[in-house]
Amino acid sequence: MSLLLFVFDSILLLTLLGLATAAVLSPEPRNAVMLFIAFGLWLSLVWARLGAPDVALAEAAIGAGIGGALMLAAARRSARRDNRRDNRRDNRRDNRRDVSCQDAQ
Amino acid sequence: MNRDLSLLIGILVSLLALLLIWIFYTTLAADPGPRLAPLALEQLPNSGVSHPVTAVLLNYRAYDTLLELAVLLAAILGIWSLGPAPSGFQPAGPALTVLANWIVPLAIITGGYLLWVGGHAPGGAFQAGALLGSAGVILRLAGHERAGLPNEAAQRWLVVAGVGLFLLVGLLLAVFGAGFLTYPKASAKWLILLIETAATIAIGSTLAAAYVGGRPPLAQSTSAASKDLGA
Amino acid sequence: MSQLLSWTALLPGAILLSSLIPGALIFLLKEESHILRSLLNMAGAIIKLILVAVLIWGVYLGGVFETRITIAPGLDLVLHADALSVLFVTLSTVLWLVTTIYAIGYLEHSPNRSRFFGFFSLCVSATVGIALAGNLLTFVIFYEILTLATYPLVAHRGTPDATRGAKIYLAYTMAGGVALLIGAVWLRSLTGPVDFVERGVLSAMPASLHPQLIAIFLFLLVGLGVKAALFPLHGWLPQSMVAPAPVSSLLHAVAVVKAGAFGIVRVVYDVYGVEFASELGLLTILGVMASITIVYGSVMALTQDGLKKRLAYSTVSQVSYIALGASILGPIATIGGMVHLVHQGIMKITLFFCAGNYAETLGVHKVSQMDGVGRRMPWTTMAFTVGALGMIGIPPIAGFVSKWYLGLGAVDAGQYWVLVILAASTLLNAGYFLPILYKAWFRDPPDEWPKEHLFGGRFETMGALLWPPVITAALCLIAGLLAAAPFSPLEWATLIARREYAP
Amino acid sequence: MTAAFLYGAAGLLLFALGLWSLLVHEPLLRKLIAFNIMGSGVFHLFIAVAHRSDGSSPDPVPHALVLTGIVVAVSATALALALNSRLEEADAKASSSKTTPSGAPEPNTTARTGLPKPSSNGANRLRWPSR
Amino acid sequence: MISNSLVLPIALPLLGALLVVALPRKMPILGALAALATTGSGLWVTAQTWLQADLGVVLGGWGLPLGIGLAADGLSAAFLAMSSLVGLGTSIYAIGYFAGSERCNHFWPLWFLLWASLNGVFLAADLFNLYVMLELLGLSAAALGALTGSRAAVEANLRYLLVGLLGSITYLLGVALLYAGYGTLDIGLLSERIQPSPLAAGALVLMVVGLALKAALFPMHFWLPPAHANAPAPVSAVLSALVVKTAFYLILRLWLDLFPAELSNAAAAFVLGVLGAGAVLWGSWRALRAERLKLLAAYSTVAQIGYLFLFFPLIQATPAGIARDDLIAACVLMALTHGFAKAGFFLAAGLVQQKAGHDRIDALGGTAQSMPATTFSIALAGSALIGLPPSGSFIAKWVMMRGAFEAGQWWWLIIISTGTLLAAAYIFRVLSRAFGQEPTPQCFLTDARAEIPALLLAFASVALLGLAAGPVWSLLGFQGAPA
Repeated sequence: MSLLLFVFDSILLLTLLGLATAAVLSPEPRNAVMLFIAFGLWLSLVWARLGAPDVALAEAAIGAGIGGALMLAAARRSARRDNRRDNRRDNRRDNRRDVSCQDAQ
Repeated sequence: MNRDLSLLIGILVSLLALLLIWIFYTTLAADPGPRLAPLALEQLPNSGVSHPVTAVLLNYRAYDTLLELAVLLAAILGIWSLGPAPSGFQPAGPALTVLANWIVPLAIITGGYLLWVGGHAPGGAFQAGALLGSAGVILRLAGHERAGLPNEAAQRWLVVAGVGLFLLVGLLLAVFGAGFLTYPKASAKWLILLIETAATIAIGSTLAAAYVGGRPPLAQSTSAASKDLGA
Repeated sequence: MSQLLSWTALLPGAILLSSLIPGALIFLLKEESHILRSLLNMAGAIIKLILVAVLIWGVYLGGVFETRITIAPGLDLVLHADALSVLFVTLSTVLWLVTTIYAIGYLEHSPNRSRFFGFFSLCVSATVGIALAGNLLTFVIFYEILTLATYPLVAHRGTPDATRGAKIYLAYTMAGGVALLIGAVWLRSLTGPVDFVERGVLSAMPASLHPQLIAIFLFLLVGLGVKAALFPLHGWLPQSMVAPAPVSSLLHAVAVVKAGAFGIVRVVYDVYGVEFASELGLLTILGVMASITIVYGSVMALTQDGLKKRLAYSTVSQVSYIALGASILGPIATIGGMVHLVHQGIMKITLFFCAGNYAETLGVHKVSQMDGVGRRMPWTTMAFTVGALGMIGIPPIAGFVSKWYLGLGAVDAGQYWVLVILAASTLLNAGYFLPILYKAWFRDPPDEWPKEHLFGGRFETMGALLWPPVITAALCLIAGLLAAAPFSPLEWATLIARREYAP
Repeated sequence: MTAAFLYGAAGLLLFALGLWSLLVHEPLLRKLIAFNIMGSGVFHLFIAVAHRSDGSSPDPVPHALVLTGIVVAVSATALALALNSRLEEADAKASSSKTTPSGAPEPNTTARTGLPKPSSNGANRLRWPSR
Repeated sequence: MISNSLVLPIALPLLGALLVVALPRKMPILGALAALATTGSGLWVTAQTWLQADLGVVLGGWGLPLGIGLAADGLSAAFLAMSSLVGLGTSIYAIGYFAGSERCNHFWPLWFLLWASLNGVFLAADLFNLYVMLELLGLSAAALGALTGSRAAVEANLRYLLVGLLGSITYLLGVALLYAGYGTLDIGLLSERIQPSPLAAGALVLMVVGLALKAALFPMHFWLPPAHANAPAPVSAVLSALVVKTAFYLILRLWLDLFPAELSNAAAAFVLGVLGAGAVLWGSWRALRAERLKLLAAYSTVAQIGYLFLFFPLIQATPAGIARDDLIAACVLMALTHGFAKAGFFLAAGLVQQKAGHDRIDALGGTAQSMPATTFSIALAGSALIGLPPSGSFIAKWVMMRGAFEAGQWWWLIIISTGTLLAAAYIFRVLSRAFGQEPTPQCFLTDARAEIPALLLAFASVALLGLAAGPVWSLLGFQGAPA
């Protein structure tokens, strides 16, 4: 096994594992999905290297593409729900403050 | 998730990984044999297609692909059974609309090309279907309520087309031909192409409908000009 | 399948079905179709009586009657009629007919009668199944079905304490069922399919297995002892007196309790063989438990004010006479035990019928309320007296015959302590029956009864309630007086004993 | 140290990483990412096994299997996301309808299962019932 | 023609699903027709296997290593018959249950996909094909379970979907390792090539753990009770009676056919036995304390699955011969009886819930007494679940206890006895409600179309399998011990 090929393979795999670990560890959902899409694309690259072009194409199109899009939409929807609930909690806290100061007068 | 429990699970899982890697090592050391490759390539001439993966996918293990389309159907039926689609995204700004006008037809043409090229080069129903699906996603992002899909009744036929045609071909061959999904050598190529076209349309519409994420509004509300998929 | 067509193979099955099919049909009947329901009941009872008569004649002539169904390879459902099973089948069939008449009268306006009579027929089918069982598997199957079928009857009234009584009944019988199952499977794994054969199957087993056989006997004894109401396992019987009178009379005096005693007799005589059992010392265990139960039952009966509770404890002690008879090595004691199976049945059912009459007609539930009951209801109390005296063992009535043979058997086997037990229990019986009789006949009745219910008509209560106890009381007298007649219970018991002991 | 083994080992490591994350992280989206990574790991193993270092064309059968696997994985993810959005809708409706200012969803039942106790952050917590 | 008959039990429900999706207006008629056709084809395959020899076909005509094989031997024919009959009963029940409600046009397509995958798993002979079938099963079952749309149902089924996916992926990893090592995916070929090696052991552990997760074996059962209790009645009947059985069937298939005896050794069997024992005790205990009827039935499923796994150490300890055949046949008999009984129990529980509006056990008195046919089918099904004599599970327990004695592993008896007593406790806790003082029901059947299927299914588990269990032995090709 030529040294150059081995170095290339190991870089390829290390990046792959790095992307996967990053996708798994990031707490913020949207970042995680972005990293997951990157992981999917990189994985299709690795599979192209292993001589599986149509599987690579499928992974890029379906795995990273459609799967990623679905997750991104879900992440955005839940994020939107969070800040809708946060500002609902804020304005509820505001009018509670108004009520309290009215009693105070 | 307190720290030490996740650490403990981490250690256990990494032990499992090392064990699996050792097993994998002993397996490869034993006989890195060619497995089914020579047999599949030798049967290629009378499978009706020249690309080995498409031959395996649509001829040798056609039954798997039929079931996999059924899995897709199950997923979309599950999504539809959960209720109406959540509200769509806000209508797209000018840049996205222009982009969509270019990208969507391009994706559809590439999908068609991929479908055709699958017979002799990497490509085929799934990749083509994925592209059509992504065209639907882009339309949905650009504000189109039903991601370019027709009304509810038509969507039901679209989603069912892939498995339906595949099954009908299989049953007809079972009754008249040599057996369930046993293509006669002469017409194998055309049968496979027919099945792949239906599968592409089905996969495309299913993925787009999945992205919409809910039951399409009933027939009477087709007010918006339904830009059909092929436009 | 051809052997099934010969009528000797069909008869046992037909006897079983003659109560199973009417039962199934009754379940589906509408509540208000009373006539059809009573018709079905009576038809089933009469057909069964005729079939049993034919069976008695066939077995007396030495014919072999066996229905064998293979429910799974290696597991056969066998209905085999031998002398012992005929004794129990006759008893349960005759008394089922009488009790059906009584039940139809007793439950005149009560709710859920389709359900009641459905399960009632199911119970009798299970009892007949137990009687006719040809191997241990069939016995266990029908033994458990009996539990299933009697639970709804005990809980029939739906009152909280009925449900509680049923729950206790279920706990005991389920635990007993599991113990019996373990014993039966253990035996099956040691010896292969266990068919009931006169003089027992296990005598040829190698000595190394003897400790296991003793352990198996203990498991079987616990399983059967629950239903036979042996001392520590009898708790359910007094509690299930909440059931309506026909249930407590037929089931808790005849069917369920006898199933346990009959099972003990089967195991001792037809599985182990009585000689082999005494060799292993099993008879002494059985004898001790039976004796304790006899004395304990009688002592507890003294303290009970409720009439049905007192009769229940008396049943606990009387049933153990059968076990006592089985535990004494010798044909005469065996005859005593066997014949008591029948006599105790007829006597106890008379007493429960009368108790039911008092409750239904006068609202009398407690012994203390029974002053002057004789004057108000002379016929019923006359029947009660015959039953009570029989229980004590006064000569002309059937009870005396079985106690006499038990005593003779004990003397013959040299076990004199049994005489002490018999004497003590006779005194205790007198202790709790004579005061009732004295109160009933010689005290003057209260000015008005707790809940009097005038039925009109010439007699003291409804015909259907009055005649059954009178008939069974007459049976007690006939069984006592004509003991030596050809087809009397005593003669039949001698026939069984002759076949059980090696010539 | 053939290429097949190197890639196969990477596949197994991906599987382990996904398994760890699935067991440890509570929000559904992270569980789905973990599940997809596990799936990719197994598919990667298939492709590594199919690859033949002596330059001849790789074995097409695992490629077809992986194609089917990818589509199955996506459909499962789509269904899971749809179920989860219904769950969030129900939670959002429940918390907005509550008049109490706290608005916090009802206390979680501690999960005594092998799976961890739900963490505090993130809206779409998946409560594991007490067994 | 014989080879095609194997495909019909899978193709017909799939066709039914397509028709029902495409033509939603004529849903009930199409549903009934497709259900009858599927049942007919399933029973036709069982009859062929029983009368003639085992069936086998390789689809596509490419011969074994390349093509996918379908096989129907005694074991799969028995389970296929169960899935056909329970499926038919549930379909008839569902026509009434979903009549008029808008949810019904979502039930039928998913139900037929589920039915196709059930028959597919029982007939498959290719490991990767089994993976796709298990996925189809998991997805359609999760989607069906969430049909009620309530929050609890959606959450329970989301968890069920995730656990199912984890199980399938682990199973797939096992398949990948086997393919890496032996180069084929067909069970028949693999069983010839496989030798005891770390690879085979690793693959066995992975596949069995994956399938045990889907079969809700004891420590991994937490997802089952909420998923089965919150699903609509016909769905929970199918989930408990059939879906959980497929995973058990696969473990039994791998244990008996695929993996050599050295691998499926005493230690592995003992682990399965202990987990089964845990399931029996924990499931029964939780069932006893469940407040809701359907939750009780779900925990009872966990317990009954435990009984099935108790068979493994016994089968492993008994040398090949009549005794071992009896144990395998008894294991299949218990699986079938539980299938029929649990389906009958859930259908009846669904009726009670529909009539009473809730299914809290303590407040069920009035309803139970007013519907004698439903309570009777609960009683019949309950006696089969406990294992009381007239039922098939009594015969299975009898053979199992005999096997335990002969194998000298008497400790399983304690588990079986405790399990039986606990089962009696929780079943009669429900039945005692039917003996209250409510008004007497006027006639036996209150709603014939719904009650007849439940009654027949429960009756089948008691009388049919209880008094005529011989066909199970002959179907599996065992001639059984002499009487």
